[in-house]
Amino acid sequence: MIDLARDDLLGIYYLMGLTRAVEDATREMYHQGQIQGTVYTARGLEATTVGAASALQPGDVLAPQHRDLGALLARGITPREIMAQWLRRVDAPSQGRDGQLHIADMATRWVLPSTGLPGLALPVAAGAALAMKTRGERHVVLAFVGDGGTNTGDFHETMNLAATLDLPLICIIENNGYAARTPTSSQFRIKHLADRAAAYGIPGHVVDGNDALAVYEITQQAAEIARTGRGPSLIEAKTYRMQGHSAADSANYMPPSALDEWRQRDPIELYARRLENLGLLDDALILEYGTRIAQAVQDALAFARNSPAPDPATLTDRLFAPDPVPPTTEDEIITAPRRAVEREGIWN
Amino acid sequence: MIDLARDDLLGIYYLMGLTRAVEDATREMYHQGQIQGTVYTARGLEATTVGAASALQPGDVLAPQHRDLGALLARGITPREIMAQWLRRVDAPSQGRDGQLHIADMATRWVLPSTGLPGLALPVAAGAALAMKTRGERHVVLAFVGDGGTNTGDFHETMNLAATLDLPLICIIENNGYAARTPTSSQFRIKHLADRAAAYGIPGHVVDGNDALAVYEITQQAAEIARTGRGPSLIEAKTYRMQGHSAADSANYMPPSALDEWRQRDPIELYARRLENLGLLDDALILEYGTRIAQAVQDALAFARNSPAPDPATLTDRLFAPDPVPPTTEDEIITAPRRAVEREGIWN
Amino acid sequence: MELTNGAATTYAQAVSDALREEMERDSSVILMGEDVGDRAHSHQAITSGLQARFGAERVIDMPVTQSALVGAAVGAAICGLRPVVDLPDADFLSGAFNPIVQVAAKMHWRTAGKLRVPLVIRCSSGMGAHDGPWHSQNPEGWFAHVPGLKIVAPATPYDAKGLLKAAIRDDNPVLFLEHHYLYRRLREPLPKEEYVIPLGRAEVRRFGEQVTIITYGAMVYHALEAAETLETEGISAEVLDLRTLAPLDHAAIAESLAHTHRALIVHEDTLTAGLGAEIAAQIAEHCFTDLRTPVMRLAAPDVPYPAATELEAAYLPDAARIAEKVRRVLCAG
Amino acid sequence: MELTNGAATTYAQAVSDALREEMERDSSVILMGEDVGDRAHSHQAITSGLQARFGAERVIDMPVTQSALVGAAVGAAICGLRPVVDLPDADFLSGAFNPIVQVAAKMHWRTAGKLRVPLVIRCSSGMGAHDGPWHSQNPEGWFAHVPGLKIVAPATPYDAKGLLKAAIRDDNPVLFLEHHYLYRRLREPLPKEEYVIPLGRAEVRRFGEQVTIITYGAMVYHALEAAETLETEGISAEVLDLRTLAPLDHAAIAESLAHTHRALIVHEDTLTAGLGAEIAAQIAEHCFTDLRTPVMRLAAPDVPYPAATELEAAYLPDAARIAEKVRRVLCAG
Ligand SMILES: Cc1ncc(C[n+]2csc(CCOP(=O)(O)OP(=O)(O)O)c2C)c(N)n1
Ligand SMILES: Cc1ncc(C[n+]2csc(CCOP(=O)(O)OP(=O)(O)O)c2C)c(N)n1
Ligand SMILES: [Mg+2]
Ligand SMILES: [Mg+2]
Repeated sequence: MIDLARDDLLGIYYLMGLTRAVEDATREMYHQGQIQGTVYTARGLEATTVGAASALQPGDVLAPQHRDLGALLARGITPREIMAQWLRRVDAPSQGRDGQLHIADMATRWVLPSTGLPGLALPVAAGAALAMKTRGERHVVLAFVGDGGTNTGDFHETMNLAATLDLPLICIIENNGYAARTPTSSQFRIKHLADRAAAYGIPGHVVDGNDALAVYEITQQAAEIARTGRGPSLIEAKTYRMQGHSAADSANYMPPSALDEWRQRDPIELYARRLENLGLLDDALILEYGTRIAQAVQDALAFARNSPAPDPATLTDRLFAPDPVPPTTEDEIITAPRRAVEREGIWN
Repeated sequence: MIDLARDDLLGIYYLMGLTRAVEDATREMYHQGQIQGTVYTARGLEATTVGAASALQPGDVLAPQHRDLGALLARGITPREIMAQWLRRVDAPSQGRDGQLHIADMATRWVLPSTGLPGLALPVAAGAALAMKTRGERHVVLAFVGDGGTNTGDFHETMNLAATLDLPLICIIENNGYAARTPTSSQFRIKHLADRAAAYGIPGHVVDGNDALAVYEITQQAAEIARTGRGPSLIEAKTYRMQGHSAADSANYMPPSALDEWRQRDPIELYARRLENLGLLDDALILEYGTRIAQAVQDALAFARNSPAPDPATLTDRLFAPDPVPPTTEDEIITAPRRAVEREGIWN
Repeated sequence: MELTNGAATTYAQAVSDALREEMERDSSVILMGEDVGDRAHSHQAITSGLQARFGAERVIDMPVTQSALVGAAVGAAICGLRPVVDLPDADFLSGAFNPIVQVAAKMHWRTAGKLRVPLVIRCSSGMGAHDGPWHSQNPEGWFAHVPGLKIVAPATPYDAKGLLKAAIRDDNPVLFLEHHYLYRRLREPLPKEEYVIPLGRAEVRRFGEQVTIITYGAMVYHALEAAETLETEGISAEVLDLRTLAPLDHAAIAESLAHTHRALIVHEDTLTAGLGAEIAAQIAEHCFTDLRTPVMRLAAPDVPYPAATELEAAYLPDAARIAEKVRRVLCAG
Repeated sequence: MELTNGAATTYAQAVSDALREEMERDSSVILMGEDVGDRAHSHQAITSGLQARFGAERVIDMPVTQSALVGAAVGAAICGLRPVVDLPDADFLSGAFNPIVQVAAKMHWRTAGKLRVPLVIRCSSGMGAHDGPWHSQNPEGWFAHVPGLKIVAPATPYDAKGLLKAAIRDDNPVLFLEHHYLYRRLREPLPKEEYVIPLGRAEVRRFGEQVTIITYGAMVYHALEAAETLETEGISAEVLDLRTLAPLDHAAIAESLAHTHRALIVHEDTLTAGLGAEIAAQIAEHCFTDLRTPVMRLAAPDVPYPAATELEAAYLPDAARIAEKVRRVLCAG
């Protein structure tokens, strides 16, 4: 079985549990009126987000979308940062300017920030992959997109561009059954979104999105292809959004039977059974992880609540990056010889 | 063999010849400095444009792109209109405001005008198909797109939308080997653009774009599917742009061997041989058509040259369509009771 | 004319009523959008019930798109339907910039009047979502410059209903900017009888003598509050609600300036090259002799829309800042 | 400083030289675009030879896209490259509105300065193509309103080179609007030594006393011609070339107005809510006491760019119309 050591396997377990606990706490805060705006969570998607992002190496870039907390945590973004971001405090990665999971760190954890517009993160991810290729680095970019997002023009343009230029890009489609309230049946006519790979001449895979190790493994394979200059892959993780679109969504349009069915296949439960079967997890360890996770969440909440609000006086700071150091001193900058421009007969 | 009578078969021959003659005359005028701006012609594409558009019935809509003169002529746009449009005269369909083959007539010939941006005509075409479906009409829309255009987001969004809503849309990809100076090998990784149909769950066909009857037949079949509510089709016509991108393009990047090869497969020659084999065409008839075509072109040129330039005083006319007849007379329009709006506590 | 007896109508309901009435009146009116059907639409439930009433052929759920939704609506409009496109957030107009600007707005002019595009794009704009840089933008600054587009921004339930009806009946593309913040916060009794408010006419919301506050949307209420405060200081401010942002009602602006001689323009959208610039430029050129003090603008600063409440409060004009700026207008010159 | 001996450089060549020199200086500078490689690029042959020199990894041919070309450049810029995107026509910016406005322009602010987007989008804008509504647009009216973007529009070969170098070295997204009409019509001798012109500074092209004509791009030459005509009538006009359109050089405008007391703003782009509106609004507010007559604007009328030569001539400002409008500025007030 795959190249993961015991600690790595348990690490995935921890991250999936942490993802769910952070999300549960976030929704609770939302329902208590402590969070402004829209809260997207992803109960049921933990295997996809954590499994895929665990296949990344240092220097590889993650381009998540709005629901990919698991991938952020796997990349090393901390619960403290997440909670401060939800509360829009000054210690949040975007210091209260931006919200949701729009978190950036290209210095040590290589995360591109998602935007509020589905699909638009994909060309940016491809550009990161282009930079790697241009510099001859053996890194890859892992981008997520939703089933809904695959219908956008940016998805198509990006996948075609990545394929044509052999960019090291892995695109994971989180097929979670819905785009907001629209079921997949009203979004496209095909059975497998992975079949869209045929439009670009790249490998397409369908994977059980509730099986963390299956997602890990296929991502790993795609990463190997990308790293060796053979271009992008498209992976469709079949999974289910076990909640409404946002924390404000009653989800009354989702059939209870489907919810029940998917609950039987809860990715965290499935993964725990698997680790138990491998003899890696037992009740004591489950309890221990539960405690560590609860502590991490409590610590994050306390951190975020203690963090001050951003200072309104800073509102207009840093619109632009500072001017580069002028390459020549001021008096070396010459002025155009005003009348030297040959413009005679210009209008004829 | 297909449902075309002798006259229809000869009509296609006439239209293909007329297309080439009008284009030749246009390029000549361009090189004599009589036409401003960019001139796109399509030597080699006559079978695709005329063949496909000949499958349309009255009330069906054509959505051509910049190079589809053959389809316009097949739809009944006259050489006079075309030439007046190239010269931007007041008798041109767009009265000198717009140029190129951007010609509109939704009253009797059902042509949507293309825009200067590849891909952008496709959603508009889908919208026309949506209107047909909404009104329960058994009409179809025939849209053209280039090999380059299939890489745009609008292509993808439109095909997916049309598939999902079962719209009566037929999309013909004119794979003519190039997007401007970019060969297909630098545009996408796949062999057949028709394979993109798999991304939408719709029929995809490859057809010899230099065989007018093959193009006619496959378009006809797709139209039948569309007319009976079974949605869109994607047809890739393999052909070759036997000239540069525009009349100004020296085409020095196009391999002479490829040009030679395709010249052997000139669509007009191929079709003439076919009609001859069927006993429908002989040298006398070829001469007769040649004369009629030459006369039509001369007549069009004379017409266009005699047409006045647009009057600059009309420049700002008709930006907006006139206000609709007010549904209530002026004094029936009441004024909001200014203070009645409950806005107490609005800012809390 | 009789007002409805008692039951006041919210801004959201007024929009909903206009849609229903126009769909009843004219079978060529259709709705298109993501989640526009009866799946408990989140967007203020404005289109709820319309699919059940008018069928899935006229209330059409669309897949997520960036450009094709609007592009398809343009095509349907050319072919004789009157599509109303539903975009939950005005921010998403950026993805449809191409079909709006390059196709819809140019169609009538470039075909020398042959084709018409009777299209309405409805979206909620402005503050209220508290969702940061992609969910509260005011898009009028992107589009006011585009010849061939009309832009409407109602401030009251009465106007929302009457202007939406006019927009649907108009044979041109219209951006209809509903205000997110006002959907459920305003109520007023609406006439039982049908009414339509012509596009292109501003409305004086409060008469005054010394300065005109020119604004629209939710800022109308801040301006009214500011005017009340200023009244206690003996300053008489007129509040002009533009209602239609393109084409602008220059006559109403000039008429007001002719007696107040001073102007402050207020908008939620950012300052530089925003709609206020055009109004100020018009005033500066055409009301020059009327003007006693410089025409000024109050708008959001030139940065993206912020997420944190504390930043948002600093970002948006409010009654206090409007009043303060009016005082500056009066002293200047 | 020594000027090149004799051989004058065209505007197109100046752009080309700037690209080559910057690519030599800094290996992180890359070019991306359709037909940007060595296949006899049609777009004024500006990038010709660069692929042979710097390789296909740094001069990258891209498939036709609407949004992804710019989106990908943003990603590459974030990762430390300095991409220069080549769009043959400024009109095509409309298809990339989303990545420019929603991604590139907001990135630095919204990440609180963590990420930078050192990106240049070069395109040819304005008259000269004679190709109607989609090949001669001036895009500054779409983008001047967008916080976080810089916009540059050089009028001379000297400026084109120096400003493009500054744009490439700038750590922010810059729209670089080359002027189609000027590519091959202007020549001037350029210094042999390297020079860089800082963004954000206007330049007085002609000194004058009674009125300032504020303009940029090809209109600079019409303005100069108008000023020459006016001189024969005893009217002394100053011509201010903005060079950078965002951020505007307010100081230079105010300085000029302080002695001329009158202003006419001229641009090729359409009038309403165009860049001229912002300039007029600024002047109206900040130069109020300096102004003797109303600030006026001369621009294209509010319709799409026309195809026919006769309509085009009526559409664009020219020296005669500028002179006429200056006379009106002088009489007004
Ligand atoms: C252009 C645009 N349309 C709609 C929305 C609203 N919206 C936000 S997330 C979302 C759903 C996208 O669905 P999918 O891609 O399947 O991702 P999921 O939310 O299921 O993870 C929608 C419609 C938006 N933000 N932007
Ligand atoms: C957004 C955009 N990019 C580039 C162009 C320039 N352009 C005009 S036609 C064309 C070629 C399109 O190629 P294809 O779709 O294959 O059509 P073809 O010209 O071969 O018929 C290009 C690149 C444009 N008009 N718009
Ligand atoms: Mg989904
Ligand atoms: Mg082609």
